Amino acid sequence: MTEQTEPSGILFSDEQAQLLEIAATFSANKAPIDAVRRQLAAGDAITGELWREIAALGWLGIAIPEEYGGSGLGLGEVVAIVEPMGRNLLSSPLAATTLAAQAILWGGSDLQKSQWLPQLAGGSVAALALTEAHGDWDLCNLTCSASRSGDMLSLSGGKTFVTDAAMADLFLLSVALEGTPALLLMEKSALGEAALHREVVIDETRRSYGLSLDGITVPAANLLPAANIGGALKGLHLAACLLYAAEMCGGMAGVINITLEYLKTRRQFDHFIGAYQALKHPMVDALVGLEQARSHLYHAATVFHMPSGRGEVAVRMAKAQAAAAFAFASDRAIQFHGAFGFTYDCDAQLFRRRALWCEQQHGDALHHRKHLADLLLD
Amino acid sequence: MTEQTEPSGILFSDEQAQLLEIAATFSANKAPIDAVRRQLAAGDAITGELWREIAALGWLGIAIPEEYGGSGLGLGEVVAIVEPMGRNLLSSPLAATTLAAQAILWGGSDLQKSQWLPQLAGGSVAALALTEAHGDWDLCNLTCSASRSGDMLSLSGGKTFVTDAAMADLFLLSVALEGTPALLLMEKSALGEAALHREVVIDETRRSYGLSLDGITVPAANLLPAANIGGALKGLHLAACLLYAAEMCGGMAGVINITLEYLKTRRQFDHFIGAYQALKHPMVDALVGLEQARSHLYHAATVFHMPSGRGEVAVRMAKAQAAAAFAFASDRAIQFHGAFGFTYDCDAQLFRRRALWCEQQHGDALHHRKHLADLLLD
Amino acid sequence: MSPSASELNEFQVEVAAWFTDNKPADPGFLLPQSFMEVGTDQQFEFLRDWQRKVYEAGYLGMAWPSEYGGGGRDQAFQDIVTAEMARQKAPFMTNTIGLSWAGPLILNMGTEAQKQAYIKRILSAEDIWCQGFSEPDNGSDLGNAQLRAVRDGDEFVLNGSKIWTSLGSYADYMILLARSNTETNTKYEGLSYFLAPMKIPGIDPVPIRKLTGEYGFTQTFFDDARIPDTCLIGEEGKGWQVAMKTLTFERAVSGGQAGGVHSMPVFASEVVALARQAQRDGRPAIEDPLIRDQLVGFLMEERGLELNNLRADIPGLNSEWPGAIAMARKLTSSEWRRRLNQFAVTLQGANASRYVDDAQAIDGGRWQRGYFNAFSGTIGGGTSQIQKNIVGERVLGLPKSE
Amino acid sequence: MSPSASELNEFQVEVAAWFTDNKPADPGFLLPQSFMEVGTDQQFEFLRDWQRKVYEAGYLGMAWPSEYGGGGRDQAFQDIVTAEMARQKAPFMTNTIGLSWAGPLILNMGTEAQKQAYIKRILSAEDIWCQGFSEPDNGSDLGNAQLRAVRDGDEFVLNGSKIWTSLGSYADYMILLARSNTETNTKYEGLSYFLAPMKIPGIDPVPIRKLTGEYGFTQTFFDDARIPDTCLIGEEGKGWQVAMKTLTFERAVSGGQAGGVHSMPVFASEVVALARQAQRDGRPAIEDPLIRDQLVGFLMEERGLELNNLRADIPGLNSEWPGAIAMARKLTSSEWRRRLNQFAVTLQGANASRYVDDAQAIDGGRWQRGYFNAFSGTIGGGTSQIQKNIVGERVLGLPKSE
Repeated sequence: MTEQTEPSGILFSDEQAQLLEIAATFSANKAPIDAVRRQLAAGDAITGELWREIAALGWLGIAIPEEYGGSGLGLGEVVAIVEPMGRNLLSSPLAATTLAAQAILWGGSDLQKSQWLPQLAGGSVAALALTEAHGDWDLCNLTCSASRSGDMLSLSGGKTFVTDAAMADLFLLSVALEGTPALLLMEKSALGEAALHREVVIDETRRSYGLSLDGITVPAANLLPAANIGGALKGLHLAACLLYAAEMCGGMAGVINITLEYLKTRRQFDHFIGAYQALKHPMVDALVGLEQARSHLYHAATVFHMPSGRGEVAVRMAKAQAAAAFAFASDRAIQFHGAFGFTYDCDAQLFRRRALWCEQQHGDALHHRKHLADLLLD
Repeated sequence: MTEQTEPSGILFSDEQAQLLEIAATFSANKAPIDAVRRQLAAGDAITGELWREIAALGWLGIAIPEEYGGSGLGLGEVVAIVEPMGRNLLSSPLAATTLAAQAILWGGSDLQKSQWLPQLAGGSVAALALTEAHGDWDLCNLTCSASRSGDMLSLSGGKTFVTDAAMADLFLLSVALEGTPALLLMEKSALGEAALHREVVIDETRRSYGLSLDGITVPAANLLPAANIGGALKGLHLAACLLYAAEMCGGMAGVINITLEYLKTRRQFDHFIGAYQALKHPMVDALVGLEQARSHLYHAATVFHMPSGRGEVAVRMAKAQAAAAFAFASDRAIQFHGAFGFTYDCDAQLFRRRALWCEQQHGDALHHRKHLADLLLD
Repeated sequence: MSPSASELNEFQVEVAAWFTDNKPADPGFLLPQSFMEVGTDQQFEFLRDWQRKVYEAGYLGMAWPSEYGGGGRDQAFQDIVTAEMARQKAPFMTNTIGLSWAGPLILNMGTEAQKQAYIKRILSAEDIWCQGFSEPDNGSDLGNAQLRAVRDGDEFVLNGSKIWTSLGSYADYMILLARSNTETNTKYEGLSYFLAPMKIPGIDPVPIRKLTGEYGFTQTFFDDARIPDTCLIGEEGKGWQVAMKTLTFERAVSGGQAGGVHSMPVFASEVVALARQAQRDGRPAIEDPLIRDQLVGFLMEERGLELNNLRADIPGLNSEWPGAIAMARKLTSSEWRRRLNQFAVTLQGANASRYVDDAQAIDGGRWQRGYFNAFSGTIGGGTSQIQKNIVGERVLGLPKSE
Repeated sequence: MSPSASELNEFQVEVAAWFTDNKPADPGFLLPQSFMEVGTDQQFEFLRDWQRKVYEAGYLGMAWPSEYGGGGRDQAFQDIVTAEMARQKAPFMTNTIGLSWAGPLILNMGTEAQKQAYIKRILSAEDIWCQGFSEPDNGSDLGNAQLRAVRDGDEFVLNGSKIWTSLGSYADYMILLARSNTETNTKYEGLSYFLAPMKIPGIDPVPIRKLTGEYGFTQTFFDDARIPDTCLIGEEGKGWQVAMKTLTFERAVSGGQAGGVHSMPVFASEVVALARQAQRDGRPAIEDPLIRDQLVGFLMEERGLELNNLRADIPGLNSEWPGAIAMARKLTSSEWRRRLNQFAVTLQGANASRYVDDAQAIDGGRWQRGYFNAFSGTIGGGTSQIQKNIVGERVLGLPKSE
């Protein structure tokens, strides 16, 4: 139905297929729903043991070149593991660590690359400190700042939604430096006791922190030397959108699945409730929404690195579609579980909360559609 | 659920109640669906006989003061007859004639009033020539113009969607005169042979004409002398919206009704198809949409003449809600009639066409909601 | 004789003044939005005290018979009070089951002794009531109730459990639908309906945690609980008819409720205010044309629902599908509320990710919690899907869905 | 052996050139958008000639066996042709029932004689085929077919009528589901399936007028029409199984169709172009933020559906609900088309009120007519409501709706 097929519409490599299958089994085994629920009350989003298993599988280095200890694949392969993790609500710093590594790859010095990429590939945790209290999804809107004093930078301001900060060995931080955006690396040791405070967020599988930069100093050498940090921030934003789209597609499959289970086993008025069209047909709508979201996702994974704005269009479509469809599927999941859906014990709410987090971070559907309008219609 | 009840929320007088009841019986008797269908192929939208009956009932003078031969009631009472006519797809120049009379009342000279209002109350037909090819719903956007030469005005330009023009004795015409909007009255006799051409419009119950003004001259005394013609045009626009909202509410009730009839009598797979939730639930949505539209409508009829913008808000809400709900109800009516719905013989299409006409004249839902945003949010 | 307009106007002024003077100050903790959200002793006691105060001022049950503790006045007075409570956003009347369902039911079908025993104490909140219809395996299918009530002389012995009991931890009485006979032709024939005491041996309400993370209702276990047969309302074995009658009160198809606000209203204007405050893309959300359009949609729908209530009283404007507005009210208002809250969450941009108790949550996270709690309206008391069946069948006359 | 990439690339170039050179010029009258919209002799003859030309060039039925008139080549070649036809917006292949449903069915289950008799003439459009499934009283309920086929020696005598027969006035053959036995346990057992000639005594197709105002299909009356029993396909009494097989072709669940474009595609980009041209509120519609958002929505959905088709071929990305994309394709594409056309109408502002044949109608009124015609997709071949049942039951495994 589009004007012409794109030769590179969706490429899905053997590596991706294998990773997807392995990650699906891994996530199902390591993150059954009772394990996810146990972890809700824990201090970190993931146990140290499980994180080390993930590192041991090499998944933190998928998109890191072999010379730095990675597998030399790309974000498309990361998508293939993030999706099944999302299906099982497995929460971890994998995406943040991957994205921080990408930023270092794109904009870091040789020294930074050789210092950090092997560590990140090996299990060190990175946290992204990019968002600020104003919540602007344009990562170049920065009120946090850095000022030079000799070889050091003095930081000020605050970051929010810094996930897994308490586990982090390294922070990737955006600040305004002499009026223009800058990215810098900050080691955990630079933080004082009170720099982090836990935030209460809607997705209880996540651990989010506010980060106060006031009084922190870091060596100026920690700055990423890339000429176009604005461009890098946008790339980081789009890459984050890609991985969120993957997480949401997984989540949709998960929530559709638990809802189907309920509709097939719950009886009312002498019928399995899944026989009622009032429930059956919206489940089909949810499925149709997921199928499109997955197609957008793997297309975005295919063309992400292509020049000429095609990647941007594909990623924004993927995130917008996934957000809208996941919102629908998880909202209906609560409703269709009836009174049980209203309880904390019903897993539908876990997915709905996840959907809200994923939609609202890095731009909701409305935001991305507005950008798409400018990209496609002007 | 709103912050405070409005004391004048909905007033429904005994006169309105009586008119509504009489008009409902009249429309059902005089415009059964086979009569409506016979009229589709006729030259005019309504037979002369039926039009004379309407005039004899005094309905053309409802909103005309008694001194000019009318009943001295208001547009709220006209709403009560337009709604049931809409329910039966009865098409006539009643609304246009009523609106023309209102314009003369608001902005005409004493002479114009005494000349025309008794005629319009008595059965003369008026046509509104307000819209132009650019289709702008702002009636002050005028490319048609009049220029003075002595006591006469020379007209130029073209009007479109002039309904029932072939029946009209009088045209109410908007033109730019020396750069500002003017309204003038033009008698049928001013038209040359070729001035009117029939337009093919989506609502086949209507007769729409293009009107070429080139070469026509009318006496300058035909101008409405009111100081603020821009204001009068806006008032005319809102009054037209009110009557369209009434017509649409009636149409919705009509189309819901024929669809229910089908759903209660058509069997498939050993069930009346109305038992299927896939059809039943959207019918409830249609009903809910109609109920809200009717409430907005009679509220708008109540507050239409109130100052301070309340009437404008109410009318825009009524038209926007009616348009959206009628679009839904009539679209679903085609679908739910199944293969029969795809035929010309099924009445669902007549209502769908009517809904499209009524929505697109004088502003669609999007247009009115945009104005409402400015009225309510700034 | 109906009260005169001037009498009502005078009363309105008096009522407005009373609520202005007596409406409680912010208690310093978050109040629930309806009786279904009461989760802590602190909330419960605050609300019970407030209801008693309103009753003692003469502003509750005003149209109920004075011999049982009501006001014996015209309904119009109560309606004025209820509207004023809503307008001033005074806290709601927490004994909702008693005031709106059990009370009218007892007045309608109860024995003289039952009326004497219960009505006044419902109004004063001395007795809190809860509802025992749903069971773990029969959510919407009331006719399938399995909780056993076995007659033993002039007592019934209760075994089984009820679920989704709002105020279950606090209630003194429950309106209870139970199965007193298992040997009947249809499932509807074996049911009996009781006004059952809760604070007796063998009844154990266990709190259930809500999707918001808070507690709000219970599963109520019955283990050889014994109640006298004077607790029956309606005849033994005719409980289904009593339950159906109760639903006409619950769904506000029948009048006769004691009055008062029963859930904290949400106004679209509050979301407009939120849109002025919340930032999206570095600008106030209210500047975004798509946000504006959606705000207008909610304002229109709110106005339409409000106008519906006015129009429902005008017979000439309800001739074709009479009852449509009343029958659809629960469906339309609960779905509107869910969508409005959901929209209010998402328009907050990145900050929508915060939840209640986060220091930086906009409006304290009320919209996030409000969205989750709004499912109580679209699920409880018959899901929206079931409501659509009801409207489709009873209003539009469509054949029953099987 | 599969063709090599370079072979296919070369073929692509050749095909593109052929269609560029041979695609017919604008005939000067409005062409229909699919075989269901063919309403005049002029349209029919133009389209039949074009199909024959394509076939004679070797571009139709390329993967069908060469012994029956097909090309005997790899399906990849036909797919290239089909895609190129769509890309160049060449007119569609009008013998759709023959090419896509009857032909594959005959190849799959027909006798050698039937293959010899029909296949080549389907491709060349010498024989036009139509479908006789629906009856006036059994729209979607095929199993309830009432048209009688009574055996009389080696003939069957047909009485009754079929409805919604596209191309009914032009067809030479009909795939016909009829009741050959009324004394069976279930309604499905008494059916037989025929390849029935149309141009015989006793068969009378009567045109039906569509909601667009045009003619496009017929009700076909059978009055003691006699056909030989060699017209049976599948066994006598096993017609239901053959019909179900046919539906797998109709719903594109099974492959084996002859190829070619079967309806004129509609592109969201055409609506974008319309939005640039159409005025709303005195400005190009495309400047309105709400119009823009909806355009983006349609572009996204179009891309998603297109990408679905690509992803459907990748097993690793279809493991959980395999078949979902194929089973939902009719539903998603037909509903998209209806909504897109409807939106295209309404964005035209006041000028949306014009219809086909109005001199000032934008794009000749194609969007208005397109919207009405789009219901053929959401109604014909199983309504969208039935499609949702199918997807819900067969893909999601939900219990059957009763």
